[in-house]
Amino acid sequence: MSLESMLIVASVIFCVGLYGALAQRNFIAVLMSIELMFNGVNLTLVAMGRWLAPYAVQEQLSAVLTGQVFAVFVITVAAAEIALGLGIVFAIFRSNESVDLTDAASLRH
Amino acid sequence: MATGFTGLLTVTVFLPAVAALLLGVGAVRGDRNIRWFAAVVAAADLVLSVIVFVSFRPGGDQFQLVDRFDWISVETMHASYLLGVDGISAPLVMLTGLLGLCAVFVSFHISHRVREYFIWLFVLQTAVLGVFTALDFLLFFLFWEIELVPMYLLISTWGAGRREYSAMKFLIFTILGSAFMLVAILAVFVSSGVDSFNMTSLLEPGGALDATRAALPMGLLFWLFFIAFAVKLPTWPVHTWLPDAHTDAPTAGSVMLAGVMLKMGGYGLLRVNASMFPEQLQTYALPVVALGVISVLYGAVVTLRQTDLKRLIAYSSVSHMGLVLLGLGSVAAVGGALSDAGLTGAAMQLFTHGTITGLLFVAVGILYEKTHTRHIPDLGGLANRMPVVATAFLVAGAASLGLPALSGFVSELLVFFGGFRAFPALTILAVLGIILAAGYILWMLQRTLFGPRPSRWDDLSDASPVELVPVVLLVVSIVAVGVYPAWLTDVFRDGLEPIVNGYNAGIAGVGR
Amino acid sequence: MIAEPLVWAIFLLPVASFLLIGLVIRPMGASFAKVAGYLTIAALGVGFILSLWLLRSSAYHHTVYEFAPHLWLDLGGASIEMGLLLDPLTNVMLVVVTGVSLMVQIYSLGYMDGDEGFARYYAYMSLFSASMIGLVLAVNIVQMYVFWELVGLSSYLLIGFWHNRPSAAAAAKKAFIITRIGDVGFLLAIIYLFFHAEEFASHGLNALHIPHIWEAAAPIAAGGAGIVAGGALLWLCLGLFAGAAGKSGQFPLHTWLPDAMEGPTPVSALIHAATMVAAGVFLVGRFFPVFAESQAAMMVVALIGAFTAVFAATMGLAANDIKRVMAYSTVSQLGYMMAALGVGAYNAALFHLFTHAFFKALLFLGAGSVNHAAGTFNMMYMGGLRKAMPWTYWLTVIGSLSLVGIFPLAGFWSKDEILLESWLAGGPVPASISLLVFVLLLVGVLLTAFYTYRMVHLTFHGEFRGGGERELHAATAAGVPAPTGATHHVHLGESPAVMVAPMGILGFCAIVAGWIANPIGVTSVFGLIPSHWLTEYFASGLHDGHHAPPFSIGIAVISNVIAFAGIGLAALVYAWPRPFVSRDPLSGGGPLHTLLAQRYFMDHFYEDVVVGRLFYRSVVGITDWVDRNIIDGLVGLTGWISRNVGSLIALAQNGQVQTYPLVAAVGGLVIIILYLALG
Amino acid sequence: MTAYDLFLISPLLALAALAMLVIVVDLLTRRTGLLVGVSFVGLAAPAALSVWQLVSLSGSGQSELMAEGSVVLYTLSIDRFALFFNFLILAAVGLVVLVSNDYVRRIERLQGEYFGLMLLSATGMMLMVAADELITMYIALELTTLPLAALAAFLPNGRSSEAGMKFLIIGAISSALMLYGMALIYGLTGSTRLEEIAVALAAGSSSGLIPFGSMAALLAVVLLLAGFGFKMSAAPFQMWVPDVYQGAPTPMVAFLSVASKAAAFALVLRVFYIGFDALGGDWWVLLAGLAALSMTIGNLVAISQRNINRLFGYSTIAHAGYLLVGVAAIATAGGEEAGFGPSSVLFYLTAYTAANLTAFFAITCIETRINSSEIADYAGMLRRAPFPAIALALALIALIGLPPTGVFIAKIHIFAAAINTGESLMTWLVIIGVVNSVISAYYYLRVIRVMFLQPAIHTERLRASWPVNVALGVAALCMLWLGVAPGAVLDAAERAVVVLVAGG
Amino acid sequence: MWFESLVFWILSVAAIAGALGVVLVRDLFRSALLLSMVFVAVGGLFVLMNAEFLAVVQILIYVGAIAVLFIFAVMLTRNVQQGNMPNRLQIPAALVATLLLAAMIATAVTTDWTTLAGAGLESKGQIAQTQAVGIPDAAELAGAGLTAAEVENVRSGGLADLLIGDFVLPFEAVSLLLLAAAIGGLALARGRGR
Repeated sequence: MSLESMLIVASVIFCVGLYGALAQRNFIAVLMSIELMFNGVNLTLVAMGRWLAPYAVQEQLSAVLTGQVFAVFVITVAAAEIALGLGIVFAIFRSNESVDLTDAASLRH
Repeated sequence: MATGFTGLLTVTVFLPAVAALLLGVGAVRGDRNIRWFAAVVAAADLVLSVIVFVSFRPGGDQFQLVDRFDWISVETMHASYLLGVDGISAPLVMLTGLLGLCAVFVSFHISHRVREYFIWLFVLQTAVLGVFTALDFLLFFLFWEIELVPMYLLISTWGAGRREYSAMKFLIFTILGSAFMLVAILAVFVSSGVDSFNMTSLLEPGGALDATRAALPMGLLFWLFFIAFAVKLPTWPVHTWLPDAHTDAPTAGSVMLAGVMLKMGGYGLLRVNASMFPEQLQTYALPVVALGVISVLYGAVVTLRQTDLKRLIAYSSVSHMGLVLLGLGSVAAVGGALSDAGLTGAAMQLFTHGTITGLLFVAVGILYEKTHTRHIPDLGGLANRMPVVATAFLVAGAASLGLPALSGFVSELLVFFGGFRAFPALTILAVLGIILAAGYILWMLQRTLFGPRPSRWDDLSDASPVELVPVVLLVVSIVAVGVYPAWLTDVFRDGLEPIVNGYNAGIAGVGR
Repeated sequence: MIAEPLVWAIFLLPVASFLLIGLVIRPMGASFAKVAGYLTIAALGVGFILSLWLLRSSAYHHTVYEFAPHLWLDLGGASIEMGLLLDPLTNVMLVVVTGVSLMVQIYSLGYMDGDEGFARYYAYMSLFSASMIGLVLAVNIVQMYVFWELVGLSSYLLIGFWHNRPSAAAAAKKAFIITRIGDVGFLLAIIYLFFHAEEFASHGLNALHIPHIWEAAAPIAAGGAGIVAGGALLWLCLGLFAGAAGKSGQFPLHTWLPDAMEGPTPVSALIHAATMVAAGVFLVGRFFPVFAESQAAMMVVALIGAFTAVFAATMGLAANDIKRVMAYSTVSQLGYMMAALGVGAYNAALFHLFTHAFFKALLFLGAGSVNHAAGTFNMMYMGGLRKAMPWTYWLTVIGSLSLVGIFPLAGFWSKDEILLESWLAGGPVPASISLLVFVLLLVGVLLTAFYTYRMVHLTFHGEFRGGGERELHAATAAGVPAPTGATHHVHLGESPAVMVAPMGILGFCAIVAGWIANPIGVTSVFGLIPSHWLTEYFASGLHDGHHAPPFSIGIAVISNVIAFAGIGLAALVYAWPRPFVSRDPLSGGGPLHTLLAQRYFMDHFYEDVVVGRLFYRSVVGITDWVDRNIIDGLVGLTGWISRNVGSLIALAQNGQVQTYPLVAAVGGLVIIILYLALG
Repeated sequence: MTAYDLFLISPLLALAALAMLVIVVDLLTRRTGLLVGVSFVGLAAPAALSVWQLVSLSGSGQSELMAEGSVVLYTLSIDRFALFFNFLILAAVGLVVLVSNDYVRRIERLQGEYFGLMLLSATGMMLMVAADELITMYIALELTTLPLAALAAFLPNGRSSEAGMKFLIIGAISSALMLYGMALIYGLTGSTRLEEIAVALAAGSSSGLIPFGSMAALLAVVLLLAGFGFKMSAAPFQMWVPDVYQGAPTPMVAFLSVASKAAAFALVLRVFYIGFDALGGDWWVLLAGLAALSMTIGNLVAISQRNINRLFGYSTIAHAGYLLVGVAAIATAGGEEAGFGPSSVLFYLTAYTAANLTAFFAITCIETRINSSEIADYAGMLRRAPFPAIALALALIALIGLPPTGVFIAKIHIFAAAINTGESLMTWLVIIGVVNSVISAYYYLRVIRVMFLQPAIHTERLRASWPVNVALGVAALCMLWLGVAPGAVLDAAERAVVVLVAGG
Repeated sequence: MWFESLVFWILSVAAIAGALGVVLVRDLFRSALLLSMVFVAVGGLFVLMNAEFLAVVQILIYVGAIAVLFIFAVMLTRNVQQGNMPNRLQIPAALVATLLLAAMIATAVTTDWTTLAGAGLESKGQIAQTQAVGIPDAAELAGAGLTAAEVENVRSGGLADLLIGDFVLPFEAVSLLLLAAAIGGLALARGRGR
């Protein structure tokens, strides 16, 4: 369970999320994929923080947890984005009776 | 370095702009009043510009009537509002005033959006005057750019034919040229010892800009500037905007375009390329002159084919402006007291061509007002229907083909004098151009003024008194220069003296 | 003695009258037109008196007036000055110009009477006289060039005076452009001189000051500066000669002169016979010291001159337009003068220029008077005018005989001296060349005599053949445009006194100008005038002006015999045994006649082949095509490309939201890859 | 949390409070005029507080406000740089509020939310320009983006919703990428504070094998750029711009195009000039490349546009390119010239803000009346709405970079900075830049031509309420003033960027 | 140690598998369920890295979020079974994702992460410097010469202190953010202008 392995796991989740965000039709599915990306980031952050613990301990204590703090904020912001996202989902749904992103392409060229 | 604040130039330059502002806010109402208001303002500006010319003292400081204050003065950038005239610019200022008045008078017949028309005309005049008087690169470039928009609108609004295409073409060409100039100006700016846009300090001998600290190779700078000015001049092969712009512009537009705006190119060549890059100019004299001679012959040859009066004059301008390059290149043969013949010729050519082509366009404008055609085959035999216009055509044509006692001859002769010292063979080629000039001018006169007159021109009226004003003004100026040119050449030579001395000393301006 | 202002007055008076007429009288309208005439005549009259005074005071006190020139244009190194060069050549030319001009102006009062452009005519005439006087007075080569071009302009204006005639407008243009071609040579010569300005200055000379140019050309041995010599000198001379040839209609630049007859006849008399065309000769004479230093140049001048003398005369044989005949004879006579200069007969050449001015002007005025009566210039429709207009007839005969060079008329003396000097071959050119010239000139005499008789006969003898009336009918019948000068009003009768009187005066000169001005052996006019006065006077203008050779009976007899032979020949063809009726016997001459009538097809060659096909259609056409399609085409192409590249990129903007981050991600990856690849 | 901390963040608090106040006011009374009035006048508070901060800053000789035991300074730095942008943002939001006066009337309800969200977004921007710590930056970025996303979708039509959706999704994805980059930076340097990052990188970036010293740094920089590029609307992260500009409410677009762009550039300047100072040699090339790409794509595509908002979308991309030229012009020499590049960016942003606001305000005036943003419908505008038409024309001339407008000076200054670096690559970049401005002239002038030359389809005059006209006039005057007398702002810009280049 | 590794492997496999499921499964229900599984697994990994508090936050917030997502998925998707269809960008998207993954893995592997962490060792060499990311127990930390308070702080994570301490500003800002999101979301959901 080395740092690298943790980072790799994180990046896999992140990239899977990216793929989903790019390749899904359903707005909600895209939102879910974006959540995956955020989880990947969080994993990285926490891993980094943990890995830096000894150094941080020496330097100043707070930094040990900087990674976790960051993760907390990411989670919160993600929640906020979901909230707004759902609002827009409604808007989209109201205007063209579907949450399929491929239908919402009136603005182009 | 020039300092002080006389105010005369500032007034001269900005009087038209102020007038434009007054028109803009509607201080003057009614087309007729606007016309006469414009006439009065233009006349006042002519008087001012003449005062500028007269109060310039050859032999005094290099730059006189200086107006200066710091404009931008921050760590990274120093630019000043710096106006001043030297022997090169003083006559051109007067020329601008003169043609400005003519432009107004030939525009009296304009009845479509009169107010806007004169606003743009005045903005244009201020811009051109600014270019000739600005001694700070930033200011120079500012005026240089300002002039684009009014000209664009003049052509595209009050023009004829494919006016929008021509206007856009004119604009794109010029902006492209000035884009190159901008790069060069910036390079000069960042490499100038004084770290400023001040031309006068750049012009000081042993000057501010030295090749070692130049952001770009001096040669490249030279060519960047050259392209910008060559487009304006215009030089083959970047001339194609001129015929279109001329053909479709309103008369006043053509007058200003050919009369003063082409001169901005020549002025720039003298002020920048010849003054600040003497060694480069000498190094590249051959290509420069070659371009000039090509323009002379090519322009003349193509002119022979034109059937539209304005197009014809436009191409003849290409041909005549080529002589400016020839005169410029004459510095390749430096040394001796005669080095300034070519440069003086080039400078003179700017002035004389301004008046001559101005007169030609005025005449064409009047003609077009009466006949509503510029297609030469449709015309003919107009001489005894409209003797005044015919006389104008004759004088301008004769001057344009370099007939002595008219202004064109002097400048051409000087250019040839200078050019022959440097490039005999090319100069001889250029001299052959005057035969072609005789060819197309006489052909034009023959087809428009002489020969049998189509019956539909039987009841043409001659120029009205209002139209007479510009004709008289320009004819007088053409003859005055032709009969006794010294009053003009002495001023020009005074302005060119530093350059020439520099060449004679083997070092000049900033091109160390 | 004479003061400088007075000399300038000779030049400035016509200028003044030009300005007055142009700016004041013309705008006032036709009612005041007559004033223009009187004004011009007054100006020239005063000028004439002044120039006589100048000549007299210069000749009798044997003084050469030298007034310091005035600075016109300062070029730092060399300066262009305007001044007076009052050497014998100038002084005599002044008298000729003002004198002939005066006569012509008076004559024009009658001839141009009632023409709508009366004032304009006199304005142009004043302009011309002024320019011509200025040309003669010039001390600076640039100054000379200035007026050189101005006479060209006034010639242009006057040839195209009746500018509603396409032929007139075309002729004017042709005249200007062809002379311009020659002028380029002149201009290049000037530029070349300026090229040496510093060298001149080092000798304390001004490269553009004519006397200095003489000095510079003279070899050091001869006390000159020897700045220009050898090949350079030759080119200089050729440049100058090109200018001269253009103006004086020397081969191959002669084609404009016959067409120039489109102008009013007095114009032809003054400009295209007496004065302007002689300017070429004047130019070469002016720079004779320079030419004299280059044998090659002299040979060119001599041969071209002699050839032109014959060549033009042959074309004179086949011309039917009386003015064209005279035009060819003018070209031919100018050829005599050039040839004379070529063989070094400076005095003789100028002497001939002097006499020729009178009798040729007279002849043209005669033609004008004839046209006034017959309403045409075409000799085929004249004939029998002798009875109708005796004065004109006799004066024309005098002029003709003088032209042919019959003893003792003016033409004889000058032509005789030319022949004599070329025979003696004392000039700089090799004797062989000189003799060749002599032979050619004799041939010229024969031809001159022939066509002159033909002209007189067809015009005045025989029966009247209907004049302009008939001609116009014929033209309409043949469906060709009305020929120039042909009018319907034909009133056979003598012209008014105002026209005849000047002719009379000129006629008198044509008789006496020879032996009074330049008597041989004995002094004339009760010993007032020494022998060879005029030529000696001319010679005094040169440093090494050589004296005129003694009169040679032999040459005189030969030339007269040949002249009479020519007349006799012509009489055999036209008068006796079969008098001329309507068809020119020579036109049976087949191709030869066609060749002559078509002026050796040179106009055709110049205008259709060289200008039309080669230049206009090929060079101009191709260049124009390039300009429109290639150079301007590139501009269009650039715009097209930038526009379409834009819309191409816009295609990626397909509205699918996820495309956008995809592109962004790809961009990011590309950046990374580039970094890793390029380091 | 000391009182001084409150003083430090007082402008932010004031602005946030104002946002909530507006919403409350909207709940109490539905009067647009009142809302506009409250929001506009209320802006005086944050402005005044910023002035106070500026005064006390210049009072203390330091480069930024300091205090013992202050906690917010861990994540914040109140310096001239931040304050410069504070004023810029406040001015922009103020004018946009004014100009919304007519526009918001098409949203009968929720006008309070409209203004509230705008003010909240402005709060985020002000936080963003002051933040010197990654977490705070991230939060600020989101606080800027989310309200704008909401506003983009605010109009009751499909296009608006679509614009909002695109803005949200793309924003989310790019911020996720950026987050990963931040995580890497944190892992590599052990801190999220720029100063410490700089120190660590300076110590760490030894191996010259990989650019930026290590793969992590490289990836981090690229991913960060993905996030910032989205906000800067720089290629290749620009593709959302035209669509959002076309679909979203025009005043919001005006705000988006200037304020959020400015904030983003502030962010970039801070992060790269302070955080990645040690890596300067590596990243300026990257930025130069993006600059060239943005300019070219923006201008070329703009040529073929027929909708004016879309046109401005592309034009803003192009201008992001010009701005990046300034960012990339990192002074190799240091010393007096060091601040040349960044200061030129600041001035350009100011000038661009004035010009672009003028343009969008004019567009708003016209669009509010004719309900169309197709260029074709602008025919004869000079007759129908002289004031907006002339203002728009001036703005277009400015955006070409012609005098007498601020952008003219700004362009010269920014290009001068580029050439001043002495790098031949930068000189070429400048040449690309000037050629691009030539291309831009083509499509900008097309609009002027339509307005001035083509005959109007309808002839009735278009009138706007006085607040709109005032906003338009002020913006236009600023635009011209910056062209005639740029000295003051240039000076301010130079002093603002000292904190970036103090290191040298 | 082997136990930690085992747990780590199980959790990571679960997380990755779940993530793949989320994006590949056609049925929106299932993908949502899988997403929650990913969250739980990630939470487990947090615990494994002694971020218990964070793990709790993760579970709590995301469970709520997922619940909401469920509702919307049901409400707004016509055919939930086929609700999770891919668009035409699969291949490029996959390509990009793979390349980026490669870059990230390369980063993780090639970068010398010890530059800083290692820097700490000289002074506090007592900490067993392993390549492991595991729970440092009390003894380990005490051995590092930390005071009891510090040890406590490190172990039980004084997140709260930080959130109202150094990071108070983002903390306040994030509250604004939530407010903005709420306002925006409500405004949009409530239907504008009608």
